[in-house]
Amino acid sequence: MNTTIEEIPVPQRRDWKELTGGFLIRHIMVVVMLLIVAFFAYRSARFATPDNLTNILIAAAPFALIALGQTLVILTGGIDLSVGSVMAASAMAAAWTAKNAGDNLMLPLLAAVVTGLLAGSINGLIVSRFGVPPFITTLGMLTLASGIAYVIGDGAPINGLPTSFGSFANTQILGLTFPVILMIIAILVLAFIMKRTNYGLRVYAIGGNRLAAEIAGVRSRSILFSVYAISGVLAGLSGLMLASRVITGAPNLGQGYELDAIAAVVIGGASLMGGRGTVWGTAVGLLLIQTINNGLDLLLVPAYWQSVIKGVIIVAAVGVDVWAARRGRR
Amino acid sequence: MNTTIEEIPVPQRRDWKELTGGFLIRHIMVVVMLLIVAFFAYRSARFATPDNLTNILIAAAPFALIALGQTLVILTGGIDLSVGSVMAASAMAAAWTAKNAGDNLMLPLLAAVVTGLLAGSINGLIVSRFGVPPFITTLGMLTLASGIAYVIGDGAPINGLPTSFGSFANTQILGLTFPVILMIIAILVLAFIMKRTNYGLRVYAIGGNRLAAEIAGVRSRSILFSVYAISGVLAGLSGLMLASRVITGAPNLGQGYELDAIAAVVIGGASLMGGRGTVWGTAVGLLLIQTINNGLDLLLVPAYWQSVIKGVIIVAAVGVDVWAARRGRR
Amino acid sequence: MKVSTVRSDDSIPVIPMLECSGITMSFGGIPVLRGITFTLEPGTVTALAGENGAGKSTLMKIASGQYRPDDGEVRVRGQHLHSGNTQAAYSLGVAIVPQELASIPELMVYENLFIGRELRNNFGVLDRRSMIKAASGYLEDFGLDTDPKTRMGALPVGVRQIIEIIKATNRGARVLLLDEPTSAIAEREVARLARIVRSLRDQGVAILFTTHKMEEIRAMADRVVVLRDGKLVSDTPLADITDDGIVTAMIGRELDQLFPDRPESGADTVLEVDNVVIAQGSEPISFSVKRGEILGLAGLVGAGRTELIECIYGIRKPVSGTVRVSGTPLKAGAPLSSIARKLAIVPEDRKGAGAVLSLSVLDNATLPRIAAFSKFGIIQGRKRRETIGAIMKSMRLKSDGLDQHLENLSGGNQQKVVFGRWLTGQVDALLLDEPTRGVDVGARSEIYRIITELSSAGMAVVMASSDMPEILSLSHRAFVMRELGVVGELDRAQLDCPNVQDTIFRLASGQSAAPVKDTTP
Amino acid sequence: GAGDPSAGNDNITIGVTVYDMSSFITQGKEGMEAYAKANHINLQWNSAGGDVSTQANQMQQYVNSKVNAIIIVPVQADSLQPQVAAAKAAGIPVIDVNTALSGADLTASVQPDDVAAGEQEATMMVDKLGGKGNVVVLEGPLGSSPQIGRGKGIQNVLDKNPNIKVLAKDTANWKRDQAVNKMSNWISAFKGDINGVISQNDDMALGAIQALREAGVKGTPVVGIDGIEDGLKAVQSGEMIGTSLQHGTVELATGLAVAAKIARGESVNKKPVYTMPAITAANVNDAFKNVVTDKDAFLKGLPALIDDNLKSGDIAYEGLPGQKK
Ligand SMILES: Nc1ncnc2c1ncn2[C@@H]1O[C@H](COP(=O)(O)OP(=O)(O)OP(=O)(O)O)[C@@H](O)[C@H]1O
Ligand SMILES: Nc1ncnc2c1ncn2[C@@H]1O[C@H](COP(=O)(O)OP(=O)(O)OP(=O)(O)O)[C@@H](O)[C@H]1O
Ligand SMILES: [Mg+2]
Ligand SMILES: [Mg+2]
Repeated sequence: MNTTIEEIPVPQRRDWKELTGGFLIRHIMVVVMLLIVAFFAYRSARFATPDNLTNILIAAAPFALIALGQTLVILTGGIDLSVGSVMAASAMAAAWTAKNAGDNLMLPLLAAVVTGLLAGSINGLIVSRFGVPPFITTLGMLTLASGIAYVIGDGAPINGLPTSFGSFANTQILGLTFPVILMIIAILVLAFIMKRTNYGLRVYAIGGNRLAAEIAGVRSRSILFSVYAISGVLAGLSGLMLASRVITGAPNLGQGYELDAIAAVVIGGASLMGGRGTVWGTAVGLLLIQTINNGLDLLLVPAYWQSVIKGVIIVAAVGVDVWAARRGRR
Repeated sequence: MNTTIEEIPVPQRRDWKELTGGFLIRHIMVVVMLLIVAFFAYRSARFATPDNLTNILIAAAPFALIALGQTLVILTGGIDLSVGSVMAASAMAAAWTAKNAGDNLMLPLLAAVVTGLLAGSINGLIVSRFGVPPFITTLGMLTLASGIAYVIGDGAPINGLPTSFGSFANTQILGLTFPVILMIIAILVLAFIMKRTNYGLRVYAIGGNRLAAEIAGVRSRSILFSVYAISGVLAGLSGLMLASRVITGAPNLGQGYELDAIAAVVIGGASLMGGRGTVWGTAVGLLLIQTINNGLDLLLVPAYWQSVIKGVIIVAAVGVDVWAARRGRR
Repeated sequence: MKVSTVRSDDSIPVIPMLECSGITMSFGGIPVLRGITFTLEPGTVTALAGENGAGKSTLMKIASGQYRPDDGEVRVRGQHLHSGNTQAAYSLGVAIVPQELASIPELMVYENLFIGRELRNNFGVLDRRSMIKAASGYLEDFGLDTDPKTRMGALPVGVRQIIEIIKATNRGARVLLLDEPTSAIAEREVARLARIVRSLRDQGVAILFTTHKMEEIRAMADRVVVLRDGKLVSDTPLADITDDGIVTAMIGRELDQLFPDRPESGADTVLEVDNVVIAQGSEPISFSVKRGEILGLAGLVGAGRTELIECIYGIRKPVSGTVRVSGTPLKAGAPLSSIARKLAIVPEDRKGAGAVLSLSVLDNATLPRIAAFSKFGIIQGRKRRETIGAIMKSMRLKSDGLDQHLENLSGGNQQKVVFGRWLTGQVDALLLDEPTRGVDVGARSEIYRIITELSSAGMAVVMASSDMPEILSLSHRAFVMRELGVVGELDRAQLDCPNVQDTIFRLASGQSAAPVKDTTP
Repeated sequence: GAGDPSAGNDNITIGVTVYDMSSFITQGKEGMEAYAKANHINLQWNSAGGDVSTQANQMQQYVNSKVNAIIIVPVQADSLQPQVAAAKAAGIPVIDVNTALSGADLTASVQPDDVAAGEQEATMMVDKLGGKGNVVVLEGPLGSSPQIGRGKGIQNVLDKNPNIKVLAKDTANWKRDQAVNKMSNWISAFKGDINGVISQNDDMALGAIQALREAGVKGTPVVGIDGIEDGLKAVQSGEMIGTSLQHGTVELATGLAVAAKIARGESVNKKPVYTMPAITAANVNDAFKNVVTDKDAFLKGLPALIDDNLKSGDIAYEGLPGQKK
């Protein structure tokens, strides 16, 4: 949303008290997150156990990959609605390959990555070359990829996969399953890229003002293309992880994940107008959502009441953030 | 009319070819639509029959109401992701009332409208007062309203409704069912409001530049509030129509409709940045989508191939539109 | 001529830095450029002059690869510029400061300065420290003490424009295009810009700039190219043409007088500003403006003129104090009530606060007084067309008609709409913030005429401006502002003093509490 | 019911609208196609993608194009009354298959006994636990007719066994990936207290098994319903104590057979009930053959089997050990 009268900055001096308050306010989402954690820990003795924290991380992992890709896309001022379906299509492609390739693990991996890359590249191409709005491009891809997912399975899930297909998601390294490790690596790598490389800076620049970036010699098309491609590949991997965890290929896998991924990014402080947001913010946003999911399950709240509560918390959290941002600015 | 202003560079002679070409290009979406109609008419003898055209209109009606509300919201630069769930919540509220109020038809109607109004007003309040981004606000409402829909039915659909509940959607006037008439009226009224009234101009102004509009005396908060409220009420009515058509209250009714509604608006030429778009455009967009749905069903294309085709057509149609807009500009 | 970087032995002719040949361009069938041909030699500064809408910005956009012309070719240092490709232009060494500023609001100042040519350390990782250090240096060269780690969007337009100039001039560009680089900055910065332009010229850079101010053309250019209605009507060394000659070439007729005579101000007070404190800790401001009086506000960038105007109109809530129009206090933070009290504003930031670019001329002009054009909320089409058509005609708006979207109008013409939309009803007090930013001489004299006419009809005017002649010639009285407070007041007699500019500058920069009162002749 | 009076083997057209594509429906489609080919039936097939109103549109289209009968596998249990009425008015018989369209006036109905299936799986669990222990229940999408029916069956059995305690019960929307997270969280919440998992379908049961495996919990019995490939495998491997076979191929083809016979004016049982056979370690290998390994052969014999079944009355019969003709 564009500026309003209230957002016109007021010039003011700051004293120390304000500065420390400023720190909390600037990281209000972390504070919200901690409050929620504290609440659940208080209500359920089982919440703050290592096992349960592992649960949260495992549930967060596939979701984290798409939220990270989404972060890049949103930073450029775009949106990728297709991630959920691309997950499904990639999972189906991987499952189909696994079914037909036997115990070779490289082939399903390749199938998932290639499917994701393909879908992402088509998105990227259409957005960057033909200037079709990202919302429509990726909505089209959402529909298309979900169709493809069914086409691959001829309308049905792919069952009867070899057990080896489960090793992508269920292999443990240092006590963490592979998706969790992948999530941690992806967060670290992307945080580094976005903060410390000129690629990252250029992504921000394009989202902030594409023309300005172009005039300054930034190849906006290649960069735009790349963020969708990255988002696609991450969705592909995420789909594979999800399918591998339960050793099946389901064409409706990941349905609706896109909205949760976008919510995570926005809760993390990114602006859908582009140019503002961080990888760490997204990480906090997605942990927030997953913690709520997990905590409400532990408290045995029925699914539909969970919806009600989750809706309220998401809006309230972002509301607090908006309020803090306004306060912080003046 | 006295629009001539000194020094207007007299447009160079335009020959007929250019004029007609210009017209076609400016209304490219209508051309695309006609091509699709022609294709279906050619492939299926059933397509261009009055019965089938009525079918398309009936299918379009509930969808039209939410797409119209969405148009207003998108014109202000916002988005309403909650319409699908609000439909469900309203339908459930209406069904619950019908079940308990017997044959009184006013009460279910009231229940649906009030539910929609309430949800829309909450959206409007949060967006306009607290400045929470519309995407998040309405995503929260999506989750919340869908939870509420289940809560109303205590986790289940409401069955065994009196047949009179069907009269909202199945009553015929002048050979058209009531939802179709409602759709036509809604299109005409909203087109008039957006084109010819202060209110319409203000909506466009806010979407174009909220600060500038405020400085020019537009009360942006009330206007913002109102578009979400209108969208909510229309979603409420739409939910009622849908439930009445099939005489059931289903908590998952309207699921995913929001994306199709947004697609209709964008296909109709609106910009998600706000300030650009028309009610007529939306009407064309939604007829396009419904025609594709109907035509593919008639050709017995399997559902998943339908997805694939629909995804491609949506992107291609908007792609053509973008191309035409670029050409038209020079 | 200095051609340090290009071989200049007699056998090989100097390769021009930029050649435009036969550039033709039209928007929606309406020609904007009609066969423009000219060349920029290395080590020269060329001014591109022309009325609003003459096609200057369009030409620059083509030269920098943003637009693809319908016909014609651009060559940079002898190489064909693949049109519609900004990156190609950039890599051929073309830099541009566009008219609508191309800053990236969410990035910090130093990031803006280095985007596209970031400094990296040996590991290929961004070297932020070096960039910040270099950026501070650049800013200092321009006399800015802004922290390079400030968010760009938090800075006022003037500062942003300077940073844009710094950005474009520090990239080793061979061709530098400056589209109205001085529209938002004050004289001190203009002088710095002139110095930088000269030093770049001496390094062999070819520079093309546009401005609506004759003094700047005189101060910086070697040559002037004049466009009129998309045609190149004059291309001469500056020495061979007079100011009047340029103006005549631009507007196709002679301009009689830029500043009209000032009418007498009236007796009754219209606008009262009572102890308004703009921000915590700033000095309270009190004054009143009479009917027919024009009050000028002078000051350097960031002095708080814009804030004061915003406080008066009610866009910004002051810390304390009240504003009264004809005795009635205004509600702070409610522009609608200000409009009802017959207050009008022309904001500084046209794109951000003045115009709704996606709306038509007609709609923009209707917006503030919409009630006057409607019955029961329904707009009366004919009435509004007639009223607004007449006003826009009186303002000599150059457009394809009232339905043209504002975004397709040249900057100066947009300004006319933002101004003209208030003329549909009575205005008691008019607040102007840089009213002629980006407006050509012809239109400027129109706007001056309108301001004086309106004031003579009884309107009180408060006008913030960085254009010194504007303040000096139009105001009955002027305030000098510094640090969100008023630091000096000059009456008409003092404004006529020959050393008044110096006095204002010293007041504004806080150099000395120069004796103001005793300069009366 | 009304119908095309020209009996015999003339070509007839039957319109089918299914709630969505699922493995069950895909299986069923193969069965229907096999039966249609053998009986001169022209099948028109549309899927509603989980949306009632799309299904209403498809009904309307079939009515407009005057098919000889409509088979509906409804999205929503109690819905489409006006559309069924419109079909009836046009003289077209409507048959609901797999999921009930209560409230509407249907020509015939081919339905599974979901209550019995729920009772069957709950009984397996109760027997396994010796009538005492804590269970969790994974449900289908709330309000779907199988969820209601199976839930009722489970409840019937649990009511008779007060020593079986339900620790938690919630929906995982038939999905494996949702079930695995839900189950993981329940394992966190109840640690070692969960003695058994009753899942309303196999997919969710398989998700639960995965969650148990991840938590390192061994030997917790799990039951499901449907007999999908992976479910049958899990029964073979002992990870599931049993399931109930709802063989889409048989069930949907039976629906088509009933529709065709009505359209041709032949006499037929209009309310046959599909009672899902229990699948346990004892008969799982035979079931696996019919469903997976020898599918092609099974499809070949299907048209004859269906016609036989309709005569005998047990439409779920497919020659598994434990089934009687
Ligand atoms: N995108 C566009 N679509 C249609 N018309 C346009 C567009 N951009 C510019 N024009 C028209 O082209 C003409 C030239 O515009 P341009 O911006 O080049 O003028 P200018 O000389 O830079 O004026 P100014 O001094 O006001 O900046 C104007 O009449 C304007 O209305
Ligand atoms: N160099 C700077 N760096 C950071 N902030 C600045 C700088 N210059 C000004 N500001 C901030 O901008 C605010 C107001 O600037 P603004 O442009 O509104 O003032 P102004 O007097 O209207 O100047 P002008 O109209 O000439 O731009 C000041 O209060 C100051 O805090
Ligand atoms: Mg210009
Ligand atoms: Mg200012």
